[in-house]
Amino acid sequence: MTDRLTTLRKTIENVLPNVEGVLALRIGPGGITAPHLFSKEHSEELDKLALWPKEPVPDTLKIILRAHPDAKLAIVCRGCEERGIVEMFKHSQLNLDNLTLIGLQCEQDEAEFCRCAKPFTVHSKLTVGEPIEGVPDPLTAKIEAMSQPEKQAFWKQEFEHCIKCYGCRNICPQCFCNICALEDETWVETGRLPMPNPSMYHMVRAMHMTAKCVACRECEETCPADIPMAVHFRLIARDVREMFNYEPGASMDQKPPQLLVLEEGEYERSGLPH
Amino acid sequence: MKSKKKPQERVGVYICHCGSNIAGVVNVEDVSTWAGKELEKEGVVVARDYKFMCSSLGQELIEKDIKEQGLTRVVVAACSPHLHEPTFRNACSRAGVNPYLFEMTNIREQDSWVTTDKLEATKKAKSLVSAAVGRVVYQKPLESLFVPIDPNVLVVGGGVTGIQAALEIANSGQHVYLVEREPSIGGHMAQFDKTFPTLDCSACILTPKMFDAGNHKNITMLTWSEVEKVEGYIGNFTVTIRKRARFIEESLCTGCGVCWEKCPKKVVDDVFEAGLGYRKAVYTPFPQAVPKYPVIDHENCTYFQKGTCKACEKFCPTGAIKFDQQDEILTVKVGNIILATGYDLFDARKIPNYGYGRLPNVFTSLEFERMTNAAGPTMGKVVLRDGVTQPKSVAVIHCVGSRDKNYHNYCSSICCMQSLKFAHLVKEKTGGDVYQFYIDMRTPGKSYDEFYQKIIHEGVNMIRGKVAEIIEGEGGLIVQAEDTLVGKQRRIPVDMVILSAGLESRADAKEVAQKFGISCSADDWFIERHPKLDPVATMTDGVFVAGACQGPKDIPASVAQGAAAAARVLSIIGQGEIEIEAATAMVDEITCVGCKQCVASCPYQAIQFLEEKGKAYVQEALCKGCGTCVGTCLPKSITLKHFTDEQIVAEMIGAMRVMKSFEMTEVA
Amino acid sequence: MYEPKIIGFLCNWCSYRGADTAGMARMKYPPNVKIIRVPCSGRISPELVLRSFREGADGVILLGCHIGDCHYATGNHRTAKRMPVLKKLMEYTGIEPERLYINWVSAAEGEKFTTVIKEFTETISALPPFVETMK
Amino acid sequence: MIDYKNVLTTCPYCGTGCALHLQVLDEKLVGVLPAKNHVVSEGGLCIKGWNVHAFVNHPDRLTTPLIRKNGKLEEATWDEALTLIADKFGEVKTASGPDSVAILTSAKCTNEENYLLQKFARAVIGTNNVDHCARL
Repeated sequence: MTDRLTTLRKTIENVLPNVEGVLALRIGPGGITAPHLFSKEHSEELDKLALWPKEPVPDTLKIILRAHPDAKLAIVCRGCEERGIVEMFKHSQLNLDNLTLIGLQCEQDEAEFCRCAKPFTVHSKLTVGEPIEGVPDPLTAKIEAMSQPEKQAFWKQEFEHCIKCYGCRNICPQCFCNICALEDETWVETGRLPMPNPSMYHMVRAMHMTAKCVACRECEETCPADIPMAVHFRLIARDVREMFNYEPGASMDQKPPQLLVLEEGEYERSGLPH
Repeated sequence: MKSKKKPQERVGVYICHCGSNIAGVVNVEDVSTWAGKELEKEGVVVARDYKFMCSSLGQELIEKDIKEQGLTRVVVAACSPHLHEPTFRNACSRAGVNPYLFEMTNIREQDSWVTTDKLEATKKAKSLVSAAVGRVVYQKPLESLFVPIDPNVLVVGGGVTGIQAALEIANSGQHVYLVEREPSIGGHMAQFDKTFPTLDCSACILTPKMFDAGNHKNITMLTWSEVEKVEGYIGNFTVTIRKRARFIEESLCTGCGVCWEKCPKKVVDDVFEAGLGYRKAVYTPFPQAVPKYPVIDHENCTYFQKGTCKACEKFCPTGAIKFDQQDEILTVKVGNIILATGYDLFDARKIPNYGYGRLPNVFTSLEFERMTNAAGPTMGKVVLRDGVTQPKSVAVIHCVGSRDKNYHNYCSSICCMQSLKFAHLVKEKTGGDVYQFYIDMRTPGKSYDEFYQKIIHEGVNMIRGKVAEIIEGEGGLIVQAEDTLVGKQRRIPVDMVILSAGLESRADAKEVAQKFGISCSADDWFIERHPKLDPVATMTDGVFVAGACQGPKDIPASVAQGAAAAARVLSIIGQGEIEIEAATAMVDEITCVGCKQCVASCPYQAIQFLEEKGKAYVQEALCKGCGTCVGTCLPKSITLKHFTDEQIVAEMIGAMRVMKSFEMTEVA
Repeated sequence: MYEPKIIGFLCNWCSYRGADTAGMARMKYPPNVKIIRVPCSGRISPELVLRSFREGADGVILLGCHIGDCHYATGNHRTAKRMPVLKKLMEYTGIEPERLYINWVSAAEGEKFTTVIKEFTETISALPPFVETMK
Repeated sequence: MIDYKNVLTTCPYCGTGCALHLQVLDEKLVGVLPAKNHVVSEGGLCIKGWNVHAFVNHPDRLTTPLIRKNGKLEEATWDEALTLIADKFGEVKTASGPDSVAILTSAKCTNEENYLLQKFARAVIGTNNVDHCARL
């Protein structure tokens, strides 16, 4: 069995002639990796192809598509990134006809690093590596098990660390608005650090991630204050799944539930008064 | 980054005493003095209290201040805005302030009448006034939009309801497109023999109306046609209609009937004759059909299926048969739409213990209607399935599929009277015994109960009880039921059973509702705007419902609704143009990211997606101003006029500020 | 004992009229709730609720037409789907989810309105002031 | 042909030395991406780092020195500007002695630039009045 890197390189080589470029990771100067657009003109660059650390490749795709909306590209995506792309498609941010998905299956240690429940792709026609099962998320479980005052104290402390770099928003593949509500004084107070509690920034962002977060954990990764914000998104994602039977990125045509009318049984599961 | 600067406005605040209704509990003088002082920095330049703000003197007070003090915003604290908001908006308007720059806060129904403690009530009034002042400075002038009304009308469904609506409108001089999916108009009523309680002949009263509709210069009849797509909004609908190929050139056909006489192919007619009779492959459903042109039934025509025959073409004296005719797609522009799509009959096969479909001599109500019709398959003779034997005893079972939690919970409303009519017809035609099995007898209608009394006197056996089962036995059928009045099980042998099947919504009602942008109830009946006060309008302006598509009803009620819907439409046409809600939603094209979330969330399909721009767009004429899209839009690109985020937030902060200040003084 | 500060978002067609009905029947309830009239409960975005807490509200109550009776057909369906998620988020961040209450009150239900307001005010009174818990 | 590249660089704003990639699309600076496996910043950036690309093509950015003439700022060449600065420093030093001048260096400068500035203060101006914004 050949390793994933070799197989991926071969897959990209096969795809390259048919597309304008393939987005994947490349080892740059000083061993620093970054998303890169591999092209057939410079296929020798594939020597520098990398797999890890996971980088926000869909974010780079977003930037390229803004300038080249009709570009025919391929992208190497892990399970979470594939879900991100599906959600971008569902929000009319890209055209899947022009995009070849090369699915990269995560390995055990990678999945454990991300505490990922779905470290595999489902839509990609081309795949590299063997899909593995999801792993548990001990951090989320630990925080959820806290009592209400403990949670309050925990999050107060975490949010006090926030330096409001907006990095979690910038790096999120699902944050594609031109103007962001988080920059609007109506919702997020300006000029105060540590930000007042409860944090409007984090609460509003968590609400905006409802039925959108694909659990890629890029936000946590980039956070200079190490705030485990994806815990919120994951807990809410679980509730949305249980109440409305919806999972972001799982299906190409299912619409986010909060936009639609109530279906049979949904009201009963929502916990609202009868 | 959006940075918000507070607008500088000159606000007038008016506190109403409402006699002692408010002043008896709230210290109104205190509130107005307080507002003049404490809310000065919020822009309040005048604060007054007055005995009755809604009186002409009260209104003049506002108008005078607007003119003399140069007020740009007005706040009235009085009763519910549902009572007097229009009054004060008009007063502002008269004095030159846009009515949307007025805000009303409710210190009567929601303060003085519900609060016991006078001090608390006064404090609440202050925070409500502060909230209103906070909001009013952010309010923007709005102008109502007027759209012209296209006077043409679309009526969908050519039953008696649709015919009535179409005739009313056409007689007033407006043009109607009447769309019917069957080959002829007439609907269910054309299938009936007699109508209750007068027992007049159904055809005799319907045919003249059908004829009038068919020959009316203002009615374009589109039978054998279906609506495919509806776009636009009140006054400006564009409707796409598929006119299915009849394979008959209408301009040449005289309706002579030679084609169906010569057609060799006999087909069971399970639409008009309810499966009891036959028709040909080229046919009109019944002799009085309007229009008179037949259709060729593609599925059963020998030529279409096997490639030879063409007998009709050979004998047609005018050469009207056109085998190569294609479906036609028509696009019509109309200003209003009336849906009169009627009902389907409950399928009695769904109740296996009644044996319909298995036991030959169990008939449905519609089958019996055809049987008693003089023009029907048995020439009006009441006979068993063998076509010859006259039944000596007949059972009529009420509430088949209705008032039954396994099928439909609702009462189908017409079955009691229909069943009594059947009893009379059986008695009249056979003289046999009739047993009526009913749950409750419901005869609320003019002369309906008199009819019931008359039937009882004809010697019909009434048994109060739901039939458990119908089985074969004793040379016929046995009806098993509990007679709840005597508390005994009854087994009644009969020759024939008639199931008075309930009415249900059309199988495609949901699809149709979606097409026209209206909603369905849990049972798929179309939902009216208000069950009592607006029974024929829908939540979509310009789309009306009439007749049984809105819920089970008898002929008089259907006809009344048809006429009512026509009157509503004519009143709109008479206005020439229609005012549209001013407080609609609006998309900021610069910030819209084109994610289409709002499009999916709008209850009215009022948001369009402009593909070429990649932006959402609110069709103002369709928008009702609910603001659901605003709650959905993540970059806050959609604003609901008059209920903007900054207005609501300012109102909330206005109330909170005062509540917090009281808290502080109390602690001190 | 403190006086809780409560913001009520009421839809214009059912719940606001329900509050009027309570008033017309002279039913008494605590004065803590300050009502803000909105066209439909669907208009209320989670941001508005959060901002109310941010301004120091101890509780937020959101009332709309009964499901199926919405003046805008299905506007309140969106409320019923959005707000439970917000309540969950509040729970996960350690804010008592009972500080946000959603219910349906028709124009005729003055009595239900009064009961709902009384009960909600009691619930909030039993909790510490919101700003204290956030300190 | 889509020309996309990442240019690895160091954030110019403070002394921390966060690494970042400048995202260059079709010869235009379009964004910033933190460098995940860089030892200093480990994929994090502050709000300034996240927006370093914003000033480069900003219309308000100064591209030449400005000299105030008759109360109005006017564009000038570097020669003019440097000559003016040297003249003014000379005047001050002659009139009030070298300690009337102080030099404040910056965390935005590189090590080498900071070395040069203290050399300039001590050897050219002749003062020990050197300080730095990150001296805490």
